[in-house]
Amino acid sequence: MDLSFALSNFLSPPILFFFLGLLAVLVRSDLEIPQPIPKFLSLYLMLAIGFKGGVELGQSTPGGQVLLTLGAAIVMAAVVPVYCFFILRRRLNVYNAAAIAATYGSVSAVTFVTATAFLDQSGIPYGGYMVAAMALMESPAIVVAVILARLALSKPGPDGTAPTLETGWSHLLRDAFFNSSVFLILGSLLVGVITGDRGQTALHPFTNALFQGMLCFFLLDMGIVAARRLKNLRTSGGFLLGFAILIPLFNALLGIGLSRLLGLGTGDALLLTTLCASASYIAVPAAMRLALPEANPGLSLPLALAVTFPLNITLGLPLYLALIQRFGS
Amino acid sequence: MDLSFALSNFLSPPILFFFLGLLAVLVRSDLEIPQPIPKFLSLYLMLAIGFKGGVELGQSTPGGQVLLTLGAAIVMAAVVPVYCFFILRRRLNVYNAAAIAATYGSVSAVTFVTATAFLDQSGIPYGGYMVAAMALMESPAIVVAVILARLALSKPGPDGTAPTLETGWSHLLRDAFFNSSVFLILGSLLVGVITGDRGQTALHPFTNALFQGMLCFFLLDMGIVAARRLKNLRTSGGFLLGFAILIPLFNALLGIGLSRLLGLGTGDALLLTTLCASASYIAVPAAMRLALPEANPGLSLPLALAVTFPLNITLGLPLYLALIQRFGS
Amino acid sequence: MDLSFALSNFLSPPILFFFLGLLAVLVRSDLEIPQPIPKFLSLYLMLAIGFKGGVELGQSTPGGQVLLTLGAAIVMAAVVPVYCFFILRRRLNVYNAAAIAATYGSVSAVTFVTATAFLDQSGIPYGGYMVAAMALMESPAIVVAVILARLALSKPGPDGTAPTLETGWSHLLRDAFFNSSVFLILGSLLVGVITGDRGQTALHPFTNALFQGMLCFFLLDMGIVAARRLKNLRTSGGFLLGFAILIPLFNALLGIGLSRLLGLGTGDALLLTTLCASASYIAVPAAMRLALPEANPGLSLPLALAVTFPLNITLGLPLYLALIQRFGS
Amino acid sequence: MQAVKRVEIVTDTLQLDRVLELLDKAGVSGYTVIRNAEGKGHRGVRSGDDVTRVFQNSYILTACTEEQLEKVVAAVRPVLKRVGGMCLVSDALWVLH
Amino acid sequence: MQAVKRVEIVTDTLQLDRVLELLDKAGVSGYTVIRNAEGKGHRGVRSGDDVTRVFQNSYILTACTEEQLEKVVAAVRPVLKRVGGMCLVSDALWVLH
Amino acid sequence: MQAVKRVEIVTDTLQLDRVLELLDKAGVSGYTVIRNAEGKGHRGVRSGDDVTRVFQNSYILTACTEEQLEKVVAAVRPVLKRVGGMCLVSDALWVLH
Ligand SMILES: Nc1ncnc2c1ncn2[C@@H]1O[C@H](COP(=O)(O)O)[C@@H](O)[C@H]1O
Ligand SMILES: Nc1ncnc2c1ncn2[C@@H]1O[C@H](COP(=O)(O)O)[C@@H](O)[C@H]1O
Ligand SMILES: Nc1ncnc2c1ncn2[C@@H]1O[C@H](COP(=O)(O)O)[C@@H](O)[C@H]1O
Ligand code: NA
Ligand code: NA
Ligand code: NA
Repeated sequence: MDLSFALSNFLSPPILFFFLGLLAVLVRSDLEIPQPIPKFLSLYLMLAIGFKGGVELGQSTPGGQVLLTLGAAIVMAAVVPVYCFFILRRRLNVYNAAAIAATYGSVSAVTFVTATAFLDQSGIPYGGYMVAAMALMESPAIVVAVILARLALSKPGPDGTAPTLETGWSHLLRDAFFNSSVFLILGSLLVGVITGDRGQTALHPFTNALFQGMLCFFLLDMGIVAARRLKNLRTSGGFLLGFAILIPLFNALLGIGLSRLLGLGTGDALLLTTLCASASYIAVPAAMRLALPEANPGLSLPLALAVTFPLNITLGLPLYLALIQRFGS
Repeated sequence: MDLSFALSNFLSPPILFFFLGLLAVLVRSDLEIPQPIPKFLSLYLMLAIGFKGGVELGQSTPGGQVLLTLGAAIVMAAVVPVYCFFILRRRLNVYNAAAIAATYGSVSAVTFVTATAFLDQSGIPYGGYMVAAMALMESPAIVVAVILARLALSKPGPDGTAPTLETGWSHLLRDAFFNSSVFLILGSLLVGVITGDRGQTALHPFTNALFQGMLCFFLLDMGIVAARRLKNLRTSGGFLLGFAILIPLFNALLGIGLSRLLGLGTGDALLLTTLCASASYIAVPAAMRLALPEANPGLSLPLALAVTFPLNITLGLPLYLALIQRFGS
Repeated sequence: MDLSFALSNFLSPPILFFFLGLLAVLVRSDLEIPQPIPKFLSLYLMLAIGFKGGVELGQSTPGGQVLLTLGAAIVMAAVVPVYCFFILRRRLNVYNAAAIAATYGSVSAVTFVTATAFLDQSGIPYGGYMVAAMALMESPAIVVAVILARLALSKPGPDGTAPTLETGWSHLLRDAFFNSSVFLILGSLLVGVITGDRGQTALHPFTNALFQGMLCFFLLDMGIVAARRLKNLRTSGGFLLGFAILIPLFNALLGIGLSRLLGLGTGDALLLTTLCASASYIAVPAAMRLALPEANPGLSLPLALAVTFPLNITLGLPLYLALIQRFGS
Repeated sequence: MQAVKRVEIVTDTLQLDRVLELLDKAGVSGYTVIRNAEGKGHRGVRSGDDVTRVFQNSYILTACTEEQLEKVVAAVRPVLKRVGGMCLVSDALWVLH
Repeated sequence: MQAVKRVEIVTDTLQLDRVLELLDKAGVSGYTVIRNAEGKGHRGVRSGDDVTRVFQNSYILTACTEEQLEKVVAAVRPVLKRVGGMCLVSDALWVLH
Repeated sequence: MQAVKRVEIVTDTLQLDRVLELLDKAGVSGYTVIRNAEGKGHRGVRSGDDVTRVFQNSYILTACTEEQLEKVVAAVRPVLKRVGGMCLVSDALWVLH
């Protein structure tokens, strides 16, 4: 790994504020950012990243490669939960295996946003369509994981019971494809595409100039939340901890390979890789809580939030970039 | 109507985000902007519009025409509820007729703000004193409507009862003239007048550069809220629906005529017209809930919020502008 | 006092918005800024002031004088509560005397922030290390006041009882030194020092351009809150009112003398003086509520919030500046 | 522990100040208020996530003596009649301290 | 005043809509909801200050008749069994207005 | 359904962690907390819309057995005595699930 890249990432304001949040909990400071401020910051980040991506997308002439990349991204998001599910089934019941598989098959918008800030700082360009890729990768894992759970439950388990899933498909699909994060990102992207340069001029101070500051503020909160969840990890055991560290790395390698196959540029490759490596800790846990309430969110959330997320934004980004630059296109 | 104007309004970021909010509810997304974020955004918009208007006002030399316009605006705000009341009495009881009359006599600050954004985009100038006109038009309708209700109730109704109004006049006048919206707009206007250029330099990035972005965010929420109220319209019936569509248009025509009489420029005429056409869905419903609790806010709010507001900001603005440019000064 | 300075301070947007908040309560407007918006604004101000100070500090070469100033600041923060305690003991019980002494020994971050805005407007430079001085002056008074209370309570009081303090020292020290305000200011300062110019470029629109606007918004709320607490003052009596007016002035004089001894420049001297004169109304009341729950926050808070704070930001700042310019270095 | 009457009132937040004033006049020793309550009743659904505040409820809990209860109920009933809301009375023991 | 059953339910906010639908079907005349409740129970600590909403509770209060009570309990029990939560029943008097 | 004691505590939010710790030690099976409660009592009006948190109350509800009740009351009473607050005890039925 190129050390200067790693260091410049570590010493960037967003990452430092994330560490500051972690530290606040470790020294038991009473620092906290009360709701709904973090919710506001995350809505802002999604609106801004969507809009910026849309403006950029509207200015480029998307060729076949863009469609291919979007398709590949969706396929990745549908395949990852399958092997995750079978790995997790070795130790966990159907519900928890499906919930965690969905978490790691889906993506984290904040990890993506941090990756774009990392690229901006490093002066590496990326395509606006990657924002669409992110939004499209959020939902498939939810549907795949529920299908897997349903199949597994249809044959009676070791305890002889075969509980049915209560929530109907229409509910599930709506929760998966119209959840607030997917909806706001794709919607803002559309506004960006439609309004183009004129929209950009009007919104630039809001969506661009403020972006880094709002991200710092939000990552300060993420640090606090992640540190609070750290203590839940004690109950997870070595198997899940190993899963939360190794699966993202494995998924990242798949992402790098895929990027190479698709012939993506460095920036786009890093974003796709980061998406593959990231795990959802907002949309998916909520959707799973509705579709599979028997699953324990106390298992999946600490892994995604307190292990995989910090790993990706601190070590992951420079590591993936170094690998892409060495082995990439 | 000049189609290019209509289209450029439809395709501006604020209006598109309003539609995005509507759509979120239609597809039953769980997107929502939790309180008090929308409250914060609306306080911001009032502070910013007030301050900007004040700075502008401080730099101009307000002549007699300004005072005349302010006076005419107040008269309009006092006259509109009178005929609205008698129209509404044909179908509604005294309480509901008075509450809806007050709603349509008063104004909507967000409609005004959207109109200024529309003018900015179209490159049409307008005077800072119009912000004062808006603030002064908020309260009279409340007082007039309560007087009308009191008069109507003093003669026994068809059911023989003559209930008295509970809240005293001092309460009512305070609620009308010092309500938070009037107070914040006029207060910020005063700060703008006093601090002038120096204030402007200090606050420009906050009150001006962010303005369009904050407006988009707020209109996204307004879209969600308006769509949620849409289903309440079923109980309103055709009479009230017609009222909510036709009265704003009629009031707009009065506004256009008045602007012509006063010899206002295009920008100021559009703002006055929009004020006449707009209906209050924040200050007035709250004041009516206190003064006339027998009125059902479930009737007045959906009309103002889910019919008149969308109508004004989407079709109304370009239509009024086209009419002003054809028949105006 | 130089009248033009006083006037230019009075007529600056932040102070005018503070008065607007006061006025809102006086005319009984329903204007309010609901929590957690004010909390968000105060977190923003601390993050921004810390970060800006850190960037500035990282660019200068801190000499021995800086360390001397920081040391002197800490000593002041530890000495002030001692004589305050003994003055207050003449009329109050141990608990209330200790709580108010801690309040006036500690500092108010918002007063400091308003002082920096005042200096910026007046074009007077100041050092980033003063932000560190502020953070370091928050905690000592808490510890000193609790020690004083403990000593006073160890000898039986007039009522023969000698209640013990419940909360342990480790809790107390943590509440004192890692409270959110100290932690966030010093943490952001560190981020500023580490990221320097690159961080500054990324965050400038957020931490600098927005600063005045966010301060105005926050002071609007402070005006409302201060005015609400004004009515609590009736129970305070003349002694406490006199204390809340005279002690800050006395502390300011000590601060001016100290600044002269240390040979500080005008800007740094004003900031140190303002810190000495200011009283904490956020961190200290909460810490005292935990350490000395017998103390009545209804006594200390109105004094700090509704008397000393307005006094310092309106008359204090220009007065202290005039004195420093006449008698200072 | 001392027997008290536990009175719960739900009504419009906009009417909160007036109801609390009535409780004070009825001589209760205190009350607890939770704002931002939502609900459904004869006037339909009232939920709080609104730009306006007219659909927001508040929940009030007051523990009072049997004698105060009558005054409280007499004071609150007309308000509930006029603006809507609910009032429940139950028995409880107050832990003296 | 009229004797009613006072039913308190605490469960996941994400399940709130479903529970309220069940109450409606059971025929209750109304209910009051307080969101943002935190708590602890068999599933451990659930506190609300989170980016995700999966650890947030809501508190529901409904006053109903004895007959409705059975329906309410029958409707709510399976949900609580599946997703967790608590349900308490007590006696109260409804102040008529 | 099983008979339980319904304990309601209102006290300073700043003291919340300590009170919950005491409840845990008293062995209760769970509790529900609503922050941002306001109120009035012997120490005057306490309302939450403040920059500081010293005037904010929290509301705690715990359902416990008769035996636990004694421990809970014994544990909570000194805190209420020192920092202020209220504690009510009433009867309820716990819906088993
Ligand atoms: N049966 C009930 N149980 C609990 N809360 C109720 C009930 N009926 C009404 N409420 C509450 O009282 C508010 C006003 O009721 P209403 O005036 O009937 O619309 C509702 O929005 C609910 O919050
Ligand atoms: N004994 C109890 N007293 C009060 N609230 C409880 C109790 N047990 C559970 N709860 C509430 O119900 C929620 C869900 O409980 P559980 O499903 O047992 O985890 C908890 O988070 C608490 O808010
Ligand atoms: N009689 C009462 N009924 C309901 N709540 C009360 C009562 N007395 C006190 N409280 C609550 O307990 C808090 C603290 O009370 P106190 O320590 O007496 O000031 C108050 O702010 C109220 O929220
Ligand atoms: Na993934
Ligand atoms: Na109007
Ligand atoms: Na001080």
